[in-house]
Amino acid sequence: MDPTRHNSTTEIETTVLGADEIILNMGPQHPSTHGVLRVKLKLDGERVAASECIIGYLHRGVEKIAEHRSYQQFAPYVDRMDYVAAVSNGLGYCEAVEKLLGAEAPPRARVVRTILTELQRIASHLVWLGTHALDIGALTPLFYCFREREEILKIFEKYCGARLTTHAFRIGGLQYETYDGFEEEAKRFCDDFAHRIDEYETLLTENRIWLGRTKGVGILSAEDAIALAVSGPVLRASGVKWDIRKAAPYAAYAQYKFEIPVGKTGDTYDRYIVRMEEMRQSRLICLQAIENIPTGAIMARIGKVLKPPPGEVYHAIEAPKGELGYYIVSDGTTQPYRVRVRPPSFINLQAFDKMARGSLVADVVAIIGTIDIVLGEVDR
Amino acid sequence: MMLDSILFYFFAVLAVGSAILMVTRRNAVHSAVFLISTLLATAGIFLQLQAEFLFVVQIILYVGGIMVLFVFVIMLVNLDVAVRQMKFNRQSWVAGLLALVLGGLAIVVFRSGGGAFNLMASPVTTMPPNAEQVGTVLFQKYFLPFEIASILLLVAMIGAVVMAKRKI
Amino acid sequence: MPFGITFDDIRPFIAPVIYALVIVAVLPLMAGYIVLLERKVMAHMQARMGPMRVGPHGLLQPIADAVKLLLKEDITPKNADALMFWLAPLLSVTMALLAYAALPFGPAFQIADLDVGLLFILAISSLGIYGIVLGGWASNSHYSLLGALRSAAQLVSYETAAGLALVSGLLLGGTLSMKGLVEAQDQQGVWFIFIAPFSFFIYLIASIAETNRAPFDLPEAESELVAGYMTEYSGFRWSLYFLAEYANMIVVSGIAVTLYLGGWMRPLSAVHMHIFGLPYELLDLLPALIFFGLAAWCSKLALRQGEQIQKLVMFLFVGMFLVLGAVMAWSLTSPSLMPGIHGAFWFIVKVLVYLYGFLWFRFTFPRYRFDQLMKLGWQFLIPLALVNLVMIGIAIVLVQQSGWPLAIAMIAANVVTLIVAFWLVRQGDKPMIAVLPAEDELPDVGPGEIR
Amino acid sequence: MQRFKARFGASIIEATLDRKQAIILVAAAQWLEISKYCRDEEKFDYLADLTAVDWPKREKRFDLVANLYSFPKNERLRLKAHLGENETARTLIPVWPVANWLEREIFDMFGIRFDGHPDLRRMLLPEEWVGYPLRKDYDILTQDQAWVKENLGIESGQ
Repeated sequence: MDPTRHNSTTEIETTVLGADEIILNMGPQHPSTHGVLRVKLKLDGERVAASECIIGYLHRGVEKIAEHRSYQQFAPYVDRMDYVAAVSNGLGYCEAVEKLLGAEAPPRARVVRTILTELQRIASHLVWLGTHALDIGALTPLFYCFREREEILKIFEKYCGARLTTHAFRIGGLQYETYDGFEEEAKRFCDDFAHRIDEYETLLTENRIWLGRTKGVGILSAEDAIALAVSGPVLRASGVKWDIRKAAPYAAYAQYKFEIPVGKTGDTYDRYIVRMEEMRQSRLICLQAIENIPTGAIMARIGKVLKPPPGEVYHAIEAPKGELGYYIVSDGTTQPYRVRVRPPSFINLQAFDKMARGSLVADVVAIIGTIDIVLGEVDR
Repeated sequence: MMLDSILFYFFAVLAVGSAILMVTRRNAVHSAVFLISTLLATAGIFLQLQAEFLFVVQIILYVGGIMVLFVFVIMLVNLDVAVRQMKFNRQSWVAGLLALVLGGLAIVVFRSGGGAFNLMASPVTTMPPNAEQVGTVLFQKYFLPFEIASILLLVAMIGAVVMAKRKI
Repeated sequence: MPFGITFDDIRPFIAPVIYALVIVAVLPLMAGYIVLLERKVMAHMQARMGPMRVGPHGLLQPIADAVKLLLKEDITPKNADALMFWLAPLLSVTMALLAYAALPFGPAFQIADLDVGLLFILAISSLGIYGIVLGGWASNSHYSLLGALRSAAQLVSYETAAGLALVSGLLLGGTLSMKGLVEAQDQQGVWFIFIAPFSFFIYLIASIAETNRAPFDLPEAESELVAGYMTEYSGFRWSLYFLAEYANMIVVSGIAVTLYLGGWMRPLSAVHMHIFGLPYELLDLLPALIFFGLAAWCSKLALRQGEQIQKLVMFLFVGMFLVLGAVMAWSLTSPSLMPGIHGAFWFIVKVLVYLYGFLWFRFTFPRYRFDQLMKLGWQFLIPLALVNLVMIGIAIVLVQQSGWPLAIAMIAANVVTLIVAFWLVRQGDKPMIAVLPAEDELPDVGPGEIR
Repeated sequence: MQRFKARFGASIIEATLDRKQAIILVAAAQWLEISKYCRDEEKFDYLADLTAVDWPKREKRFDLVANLYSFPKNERLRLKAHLGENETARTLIPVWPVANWLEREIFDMFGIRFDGHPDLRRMLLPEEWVGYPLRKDYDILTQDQAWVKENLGIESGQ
């Protein structure tokens, strides 16, 4: 038996019998990757051995454009990044530039901004809940969530004419006065939203199959969460009690009482509970805000042409996906010298590999859903 | 009567044809499928002999059970590697000899005609539903061998589980 | 006659052949309308309208779908295995249709009363796996291979559970032939679902898993494997798979209805109520009443229709319901025809109720993960089915004669099975969190390392 | 600020306060040590953002900017370092693992190389893309004609 012949058969043995690892491509147009994300999974049988996210399919070079636009002109671009939560993008950018200018929006503008941002948070979480449940197989919650979201979009449309990319705020305050009936409609939405959430909860929370699919899936410990700079509900589900609305209150958040929901084990089920609780808290904030909307000016007195003194500022707000930060460097001209956006989805997505390793293919879909990424923000 | 014989010839030709096809195919899955059609053809012949229970058991056991595992193994193990290695080995003359012997035997049987074996005349009339009879015979007359067989199967199953366990 | 086949040779074949032709013709239509029913029910459950555009209230939608599927281009992937690719859908459809041979639609209306009817259907449905497995393998892509493997594993494991559940039902019926089973239920005066609820429950779950539906629709889980083994199919071949799935659903619910819900018997068949002296019972009037009610409701809808054609189509449906109602009513008078037609009506109504359960599950439950699916199948359903089987066996042996004493014994048997079920569920919950291999066991590949 | 000066002396070039936000300019050489110090002693355990700014007129043209946040002290701090044209910086992955993708994006946009980075490839743009878009000299209209023509097969008319 010449040795070469021998090991050639053993070599066949390993390839033939040993489960060779399949590289599975969840391509850019996969139905459950929430946009154009490509995930290369190295599968060992059904288990994920390693994963690599390939992004950049929706890269539009927003930061390059910012350097050739004036401050006001760049505001609509900001809405196109996280197109599911456009209002909070706008809030972050406007407040960052106001900080750069050293100006301050009048109290009425700040309260209206808070109401609209909280409504946008509920809408963003509704989109997350609908698509997340759909990925795991429950068809019905999606339609219930989108029915509620329709109400919010109607309010946005009445206020600023657009439903999705709203460009609702201006640097220094608001463009339009609130239409009459704004308070009533917002109040009516908040009132009947309470039992709507219970409706979703009855469908999913105690559902054994939902528990089976989400408990213990995509676990992210608190240390990993901080090390990977994950933010928003994903961080809070891992047990880190941190919310920029409490840590560094902006707009009118200082005036309102609300708790920050925190999870324990940092698995998909905790993230689900944290987000559902957040929707309830946002509803409470809205109700408190609607009670006393101060009267008065809606626009701070800053000139038409904005020429902020040279220097830089980093301002972060609590977007529905996490900490959305703007690092703006100005060189005294009307156009920002550099605008760097800290995208929560981009950084949360990096934690995907740690969560997905060792899980099954079916869990990969659940994990992508639970990180709640929007590719517009990931690719910028 | 003629209809029965037509059916019989149809099944017989189907069985022999797919058996030949099975042996000559290069692609493993094709030969597996042809094996399945052979088994189905034999099941058809059982049905013709009014042995309904046997017909159903043949399908469940052979085609539904064993062949599924065959197809499973063929699909899981990518065979193109193995096929390239094993060239058609040169035992063709052994096969030739065997064919000759079988041929001779077949001729002897045909020549001696039906009468040579004391075959019971195949019951033309519809036999009483024999599933029951099979059941009673199995459990009364041959109870002991039935139990031994089940223990044997049990041992085989446990063996398989133990072997698979170590791999996971 | 050619080949000397005399007429009386073929006589036994005429009736079954006609029935077979009727079924094969009606089936695609019925499958189409079940799809419509599913989409409508799903829509109303999700606060929306469902197909409204094609025909009044979407009634012509199935025909539109069928035409579309026929005209769609039929693509074969480049290096797919042509023979297998062509054979696979054919195989699954023929197996699904073959299973109809033993289904007793009515006392008279049955293609072949095999004396091993139930076993025959089980055998044929187990052949359905080939259609899926070969289809997945032939289309030669990772996705369909994974889908095919998963569905084959799922079918094989749930078939055992279904088989055991059916056997426990058979013990009560005493015979394997479908017609015999219904007669047994008639003779014992009670449907088996009431005295053997557990086997019905197990069979319900196993049948859902067997037709890849609702919480178990893993093989074509859209979100992961993009329609599993059906990914590469399109046009007519895809619709064959689709038809096979719905035909299987009807077969499976047919079995459940025959074995547990009293086949073609009228509900409360033992109750004989005569009102104002009419020779036939009140309940027998029900089918006619239902059809006339449907006709009235459709005519109300028809009047509200805008365009002319919609009105026309709607009135067509009204006419159809009226004719059916008339047939039901007229059949009351002639005792010879009555059991056949009414039997078929009640059988189909029960099948539809069972199917409604299928649809209902589909919209409420999220999807099981594959290992949970297997765990449920092997660690919960099969042991429970075994225990149930043993219990029913003991009950029957202890109490020789049927009737009330048997019912009491059965209740005791079911209570024991209930206890075992709770114990099994608690067992199942312990390792709820999927056991993830410890970190170090897996090759430590940094993100972005795989090329 | 005094603690930093005591600890590192020369390598802290200047510490300023711009719009009430603390900024510390650091020598590029000590970039890794100072980050490790910030995380361990100063408890800045959260690297919110890591980015770069291009000042073509200065001889050390790139600003490497790290925005830190400390959970215990609820404070933010910004570390900055000046980098020359093809100077390389030490990777921050050992200190904050999140830096992996952030540094890959900076390399993709500015061309700053980070030695010690396990997998320095372009983050957003395709692999074979030529040029670094966020540099000031990379005009907004230019595009990598070759790549676009070859891959997308279109004359990349704007």
